Amino acid sequence: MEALIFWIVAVGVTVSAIAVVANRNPVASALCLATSFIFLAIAFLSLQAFFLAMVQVIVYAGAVMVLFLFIIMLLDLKAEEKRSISWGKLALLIVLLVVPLAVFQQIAGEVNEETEVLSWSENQSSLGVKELGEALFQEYLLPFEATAVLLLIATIGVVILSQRQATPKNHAKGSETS
Amino acid sequence: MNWLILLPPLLAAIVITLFTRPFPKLSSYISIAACLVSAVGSGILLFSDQASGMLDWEWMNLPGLRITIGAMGDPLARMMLVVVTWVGLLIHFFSLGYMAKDPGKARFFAQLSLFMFSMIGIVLANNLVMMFIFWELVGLSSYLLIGFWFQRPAAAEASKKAFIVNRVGDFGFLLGILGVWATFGTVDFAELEKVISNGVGANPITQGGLMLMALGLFMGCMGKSAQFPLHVWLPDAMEGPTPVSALIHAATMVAAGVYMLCRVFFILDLSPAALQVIAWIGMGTALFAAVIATRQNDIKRILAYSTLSQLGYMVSAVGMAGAIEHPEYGTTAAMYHLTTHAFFKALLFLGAGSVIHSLHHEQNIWKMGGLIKKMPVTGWTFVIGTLALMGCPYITAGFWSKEAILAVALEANPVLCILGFVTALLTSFYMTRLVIVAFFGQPRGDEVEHAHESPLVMTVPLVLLAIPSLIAGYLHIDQFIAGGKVEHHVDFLLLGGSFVVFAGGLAAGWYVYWQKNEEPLTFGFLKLAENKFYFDELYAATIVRGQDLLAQAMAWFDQWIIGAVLVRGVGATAGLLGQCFRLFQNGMIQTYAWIFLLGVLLLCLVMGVLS
Amino acid sequence: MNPLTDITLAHYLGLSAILFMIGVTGVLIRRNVLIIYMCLEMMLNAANLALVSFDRFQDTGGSGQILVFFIITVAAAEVAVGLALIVALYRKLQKTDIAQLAGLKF
Amino acid sequence: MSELLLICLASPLAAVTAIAFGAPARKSALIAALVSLIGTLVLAINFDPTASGYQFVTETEPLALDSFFNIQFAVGLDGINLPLVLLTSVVGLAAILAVPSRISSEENQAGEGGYFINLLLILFGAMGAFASLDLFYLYIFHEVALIPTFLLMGYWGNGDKRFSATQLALYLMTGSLILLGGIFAFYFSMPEGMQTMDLREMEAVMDGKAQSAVLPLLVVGFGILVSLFPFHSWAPSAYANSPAPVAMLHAGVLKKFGIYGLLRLAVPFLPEGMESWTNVFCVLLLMNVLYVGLVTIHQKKLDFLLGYSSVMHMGYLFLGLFSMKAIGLSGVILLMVGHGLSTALLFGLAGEIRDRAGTLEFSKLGGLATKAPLLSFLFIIGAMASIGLPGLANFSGEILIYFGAWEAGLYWVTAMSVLGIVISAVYMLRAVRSVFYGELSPESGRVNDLVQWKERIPYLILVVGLILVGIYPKLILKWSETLFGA
Amino acid sequence: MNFMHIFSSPEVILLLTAVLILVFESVLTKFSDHAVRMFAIFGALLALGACFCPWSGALGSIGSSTDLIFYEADGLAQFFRLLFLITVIFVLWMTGDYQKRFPVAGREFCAIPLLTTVGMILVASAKDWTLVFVGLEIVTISFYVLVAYQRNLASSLEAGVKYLIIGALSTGTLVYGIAFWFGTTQSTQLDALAFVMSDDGALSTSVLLSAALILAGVGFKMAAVPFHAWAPDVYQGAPTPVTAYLATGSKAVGVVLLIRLFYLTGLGMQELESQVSLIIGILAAASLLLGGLAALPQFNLKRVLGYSSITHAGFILLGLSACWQGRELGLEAVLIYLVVYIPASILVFWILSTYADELDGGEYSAFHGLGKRSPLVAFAILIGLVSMAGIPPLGGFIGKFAVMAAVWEAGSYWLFFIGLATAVMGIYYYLQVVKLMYWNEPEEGGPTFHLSISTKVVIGLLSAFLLLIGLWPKPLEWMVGWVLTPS
Repeated sequence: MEALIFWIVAVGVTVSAIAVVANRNPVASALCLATSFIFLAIAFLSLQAFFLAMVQVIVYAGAVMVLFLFIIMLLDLKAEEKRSISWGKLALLIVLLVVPLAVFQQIAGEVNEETEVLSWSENQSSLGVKELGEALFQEYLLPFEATAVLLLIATIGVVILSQRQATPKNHAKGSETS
Repeated sequence: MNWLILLPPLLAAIVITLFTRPFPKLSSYISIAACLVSAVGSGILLFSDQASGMLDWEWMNLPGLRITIGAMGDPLARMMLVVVTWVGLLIHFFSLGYMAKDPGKARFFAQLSLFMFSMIGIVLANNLVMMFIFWELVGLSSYLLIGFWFQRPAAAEASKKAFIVNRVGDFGFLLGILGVWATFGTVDFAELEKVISNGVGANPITQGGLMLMALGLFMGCMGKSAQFPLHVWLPDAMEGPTPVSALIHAATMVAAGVYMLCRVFFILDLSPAALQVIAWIGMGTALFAAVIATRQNDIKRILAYSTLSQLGYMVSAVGMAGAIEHPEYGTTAAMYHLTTHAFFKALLFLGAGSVIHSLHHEQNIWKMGGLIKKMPVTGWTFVIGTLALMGCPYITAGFWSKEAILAVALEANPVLCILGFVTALLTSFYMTRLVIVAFFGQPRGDEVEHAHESPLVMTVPLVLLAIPSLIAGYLHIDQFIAGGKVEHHVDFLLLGGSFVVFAGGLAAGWYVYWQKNEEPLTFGFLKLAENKFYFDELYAATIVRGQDLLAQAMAWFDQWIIGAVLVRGVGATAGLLGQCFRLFQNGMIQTYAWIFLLGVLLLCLVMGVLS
Repeated sequence: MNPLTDITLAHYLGLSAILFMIGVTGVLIRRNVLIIYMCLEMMLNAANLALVSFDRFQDTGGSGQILVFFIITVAAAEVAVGLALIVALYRKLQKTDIAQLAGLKF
Repeated sequence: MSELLLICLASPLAAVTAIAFGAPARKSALIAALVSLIGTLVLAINFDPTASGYQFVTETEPLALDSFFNIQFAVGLDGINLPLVLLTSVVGLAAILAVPSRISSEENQAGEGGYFINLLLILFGAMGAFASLDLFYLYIFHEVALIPTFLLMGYWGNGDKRFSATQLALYLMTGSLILLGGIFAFYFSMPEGMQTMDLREMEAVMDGKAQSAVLPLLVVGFGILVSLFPFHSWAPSAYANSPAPVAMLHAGVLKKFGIYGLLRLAVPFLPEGMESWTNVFCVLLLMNVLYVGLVTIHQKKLDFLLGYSSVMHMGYLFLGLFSMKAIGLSGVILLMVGHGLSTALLFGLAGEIRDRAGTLEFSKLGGLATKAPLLSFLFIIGAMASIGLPGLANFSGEILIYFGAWEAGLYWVTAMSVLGIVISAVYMLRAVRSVFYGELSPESGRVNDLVQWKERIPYLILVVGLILVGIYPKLILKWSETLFGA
Repeated sequence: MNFMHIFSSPEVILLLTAVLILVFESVLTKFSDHAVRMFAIFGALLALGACFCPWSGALGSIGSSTDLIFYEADGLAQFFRLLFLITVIFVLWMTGDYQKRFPVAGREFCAIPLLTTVGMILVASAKDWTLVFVGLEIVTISFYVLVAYQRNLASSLEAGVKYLIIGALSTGTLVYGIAFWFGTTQSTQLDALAFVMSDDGALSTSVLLSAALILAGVGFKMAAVPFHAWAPDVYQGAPTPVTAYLATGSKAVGVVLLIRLFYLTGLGMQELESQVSLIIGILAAASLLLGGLAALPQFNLKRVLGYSSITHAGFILLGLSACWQGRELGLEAVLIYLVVYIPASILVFWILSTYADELDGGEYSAFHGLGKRSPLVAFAILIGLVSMAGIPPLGGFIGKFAVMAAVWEAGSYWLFFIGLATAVMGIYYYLQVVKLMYWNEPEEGGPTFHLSISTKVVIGLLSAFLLLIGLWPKPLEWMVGWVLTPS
């Protein structure tokens, strides 16, 4: 069962991710991204991270993807035009992709020596909402509160950046006195 | 005492330069007064006990090297001192007349005083470095005085040439001094003599080293006394005012080389080979210059070559001294001839000056003629001088001193002796030519018609110089120099030879030139002599040109290889590389992402992630 | 151990690596700034997957999941700001093709 | 007394501040230079040549952290740097007095301040570099002078001034940075616990191998600053194209810093290193004398000729250093002073000629001695000093260097560099011949003599210095007598 | 947990100031820009004061942690937060004149740097990856906003997008690196690696991979080659005060993180240390050469400063590469370098931002004859650039001196000579501007320079600092001693 779920997830994530890159239509890309996020959520589930799976669905597949789609619609983006392939870049890209695979092989060897096979039956002390909440609000309170600052900045930033072009004030007037 | 002799001319030079330059008359009097003080001082010194009242002044004192400005009081120095100061004094007087109307009179006298100071310094020098110091200083004053009329290109070139050629000699001289110092551990003459007589040098040295050292010292003499092959500057130096030629380039400075050789003879004596070289070079120069002198037309140049020739005699005498039984005879002969030569050559130059002065700077003998009637005093004193130079037997000083040298030559090397006689013959010939063409016969040219005798201030020194030119032979100068050790013995071979060459030269000259208006002898070899054997041209084509070409090549190398290729090349390469690196910054985000990710990849690789 | 049936940490890490590389590929070859941004999110998700799997297979007390929680939060904020920036860019220049965005160069 | 040294050092800085706040530039600069000169003269009179070590020392507290070199500000004088400090103040005064007319002109009231500020900064840097007893400050002070030199050269210079100034700055900085490496190498090669930047505490404790490793860096670093072949190409064009007072200060004073540094560091503490590298550097210094000498002969302009000639003379100084003998080293000190004075004199006068005639090309000049006798007289004195004529300061230095090198057994090197006296005579006399002798050219006709006393004084000061040291070198030698005791 | 202490800790003071500004901006609009800015500066000053309170690290007590340490105000943190606060004060100050010229900038422009500084301080004091990450992202995201702040300028927006994409890319690599760090140490604590390493000395692939990926993330912040590519464009396009903050604060964040990760927590894990030293040495060399060379043919001062900031990153890395096997000189050198580099940078950027119009955005053509047109302005640029070039007696030299000494002591002679070459190149391109200012004649009818009091004060303050510290570096010694003495 563990294996089956993993392989479904693996194929799903990979295919939809490739589709994101390969699709020329932004809307299609966005939808494929959403799909891959959902598959990832399933992967989280298979790793017994239930709360994170929910968060993944809500935040990513929900909020973030909607945001993306909304922007795509707002900007009324058309499909990208076909371009000729730069062979040099492609070769570089292949190198760029092959080397990490080799690295990965080494890491796989290392980690498999130390860890066991995935099994759901094992009673893994999984992190429930309660534990997570406790950790966040007690041990991790400081970073958590720091996140508030981050969100504040994000809010201000979005407001500033998406304001309509502010009417430039008179140059000569200098500092405003309204 | 030594300071009393040494310093007055310097003070005069300084005072004139700083204060009295606007007042030429006053300046000249100051200069003469200074010279007079020195002359009187040296006169007193001559007759006083030696070395009394000499004060050394320590110039430098470093471990292993102590240099003083001191004084030697031996007869050699005292004799030379008298010659220098008294001849100098007379020439000072003569200059009063000769330079009377020159706008640079004050400058002239300042430089003359500077020269007197330097020359006295050489004579007094009690160590090699002091000698070198004043050696350079006479070079400077000679340079300044030759270039006295610096507006004339010829004078400017001549002064430059004189200085540079002298510098070449100084180069060797300095190396010689260094060698002496390194070998014997001192530069002081007295100490050197002690060390050498004890036979211990501070450092071991090979015979070859000794020879190099001796030749180095000789090279100094070669420059200053204009010995072959560094003789080229002296004839050109005649561009200077005639009193300068008389004083510096005839009587005193050029003789300094000989004086120096006598002074360091005890060092030279260590290397017979070097002495051989000196002897041959000296005699060679004597002959060579005599040949050239027969074909010159400029009165001063003839005298200049004759000076060269006589200096060759003296140098050769020193060189030959190594090969005879009593080496001091050689040096004494050289000094003896130096002394007499100083008198009669100064006389001849001053006579020439007097002529030139009255002919408004006409120097070509073929444009003179019959001057003996216009300028009797000048003419007859000139004749006396000429006789002395030709070595007119018994009645002139030149005869005795030349005899002394020839005697040395006879003992040392018969070939050299024969060459000496040939030179004497030639001397006799060209001096006869000079006198006959310039002073006898018909006046040739307007200038001569209007010539008149020079003023008293010029003629009196002529007369005063003529006296010792005649009688100096009877003053036992050589005895004095050698400390009474010279024995005279009459060698009839020598006497006869001298008679023959004197008379032969006179007769030949008379026969060829009497009543001639232009040069009668015109065959090929003489052409060569007329052009001084093309030495100037040779040097111009080889050394000067070679040096210029080398300099040009080096300058090219410096500008283009080092300056452009290396230095600017580095800069240009950096700029080019910068341009290349800039190209990556093409503004495309994707390029930046590529750079970033390839960077990550490389980082992983370098880090050894893939072990 | 059968790699097909016995699922290990390496499997999950491999999946995460593949996802990461696909994201990298997207960043490198796509020109639409929005798609690039999506691919960047994909890379973050790959990291999340790796963290969660490390957390599952090792005894970490759940701190990995907490880290993921922070990452998701931050990513969301980043997306918001990034999209706002892209909108502002589009408003000004009517462009989303980054190849045309090379006013500052060399 | 030690405060006096600080005052001498600080007075240029004080003047800079004063000028920056609006004090009359020329007067302030003059006062500062005078204060320095008088101060250093008083110090020189009170200097006790028999005492060992440094005198008039002022120092700050050493820093607490060992790991950071124990930098400490300390100034003091001994027989080596006293002459140089004195030289600095003399040449400094002359340089400040010798203002080119276009700078002191009426329409340049504003620029004058900047000019004097920079000039004073050069003076300050040079003075500090020579007086400092800590390597760090020694280095820093030398660099202080760099930017002012650069600015003055590029703004007030002539010809290809900007390129020359840039080249100077880059070249000298490269040299300084290599020198920095040398200083680090020097510091870290000393055994643990003996590491110090303080000149007073250094001891010759390094082993031979380390010495030979450290030495080339120091020599190349300092060598670039001194224009050692083949790192000389910055110097001629920089000196030729800079305004005269800058060339006076830089060629006359600042350039000596490299030699001074080697005299301070390499000679006492790296003797074995010196010995093992003698051959290599002897070749380089011979190139300085002979090769650069020949290049000098080929120059067609007076300023470039002087520039190359000043490069050439550096070869002698290196020869003296590598002799490692008391005589040679004394000669180095003397020649540094002599060369400083004579170079400053020559550059200053060349500047005067350029200001008046508008050119320094030999082909356009000639016969100046008729039109400007005093100027010519002074120039010829300078030229004669430069070619090593006795009675002027350079001679005593040069001859001691030859003696020292000969004593050290460097026979061939000495012989070849003595050839330099011929080469230098050739080019110097050619220059004198073309500029001062001969017939008056139209350009030369524009040249007036130094009529006013304020024009004459700077050069007279230098001439007096040249003659004084030339006639009585003990004046300077007695200070360093105890230093190189046998 | 003492609430008073927490509320008076510097981070919270900054946060409150920012919030107050935002609140008042929306509620009470009658305050002038100037007043708002003064308030922001006041807040930053207050925070600066608060750093010296004994309880300035009170944030560390937040959260009932058992064995996890999130926050510690040790010497290093203290040093960097002072640095950040002083920097932000100057940045805010220079914003004033900038705002007059580009009035689109609202008052948020004053609030965001304060929040950025909160993030920086958190990074400087953090001991746990969660806090590090959040802090870093605070910095990064706020810079997205700041760089693109001038939305009416295409260049600013373009710079913003470039910064955004490359920034997000670096976040991606960083997070992936953190994941593997976590995988190895099984903890989010920074110093956990040391324990793991001391257990078994072998370097696993995942440690190396994570180190490489994290270095990439940090390298982006520092603008070190090859993660530098954004820097020149963004420096040129961003509003000048933001560029100033990027060149100083943002770079310092990278530095402090690097020190924390590999040099303080990692002391003792020699294997990794030497590996990291080598790699940092290579990065340093690349940054030095590329930055130095590419800056040579430039004609815009802001862009030159972009390239030169790459070389400064290189010098800092040079110092870090020298501290292995317990050598502290490199670390000291880096701190000194920052202390002298930042004021010089601020000085130049101050001029560039205050006279953005007059100087035409840093185009070289605007510098002709500046020495005559406005001596003081030219003097300020001179001092700033010469100090950055590392020419004595200005402070910049002390930094270079220390770094080079450290490199030499560590025996990396090749790095020394690369640093040397770069320094020479630096002199060339910095002096390029100096030449224009002093050697060229001013053009007729050029703009006049109005010197405000604050400009005069800043020029006086910073140039005096640079001069004094160059001639008398002793205070730097004190500072370094105080920072690195273990409390």
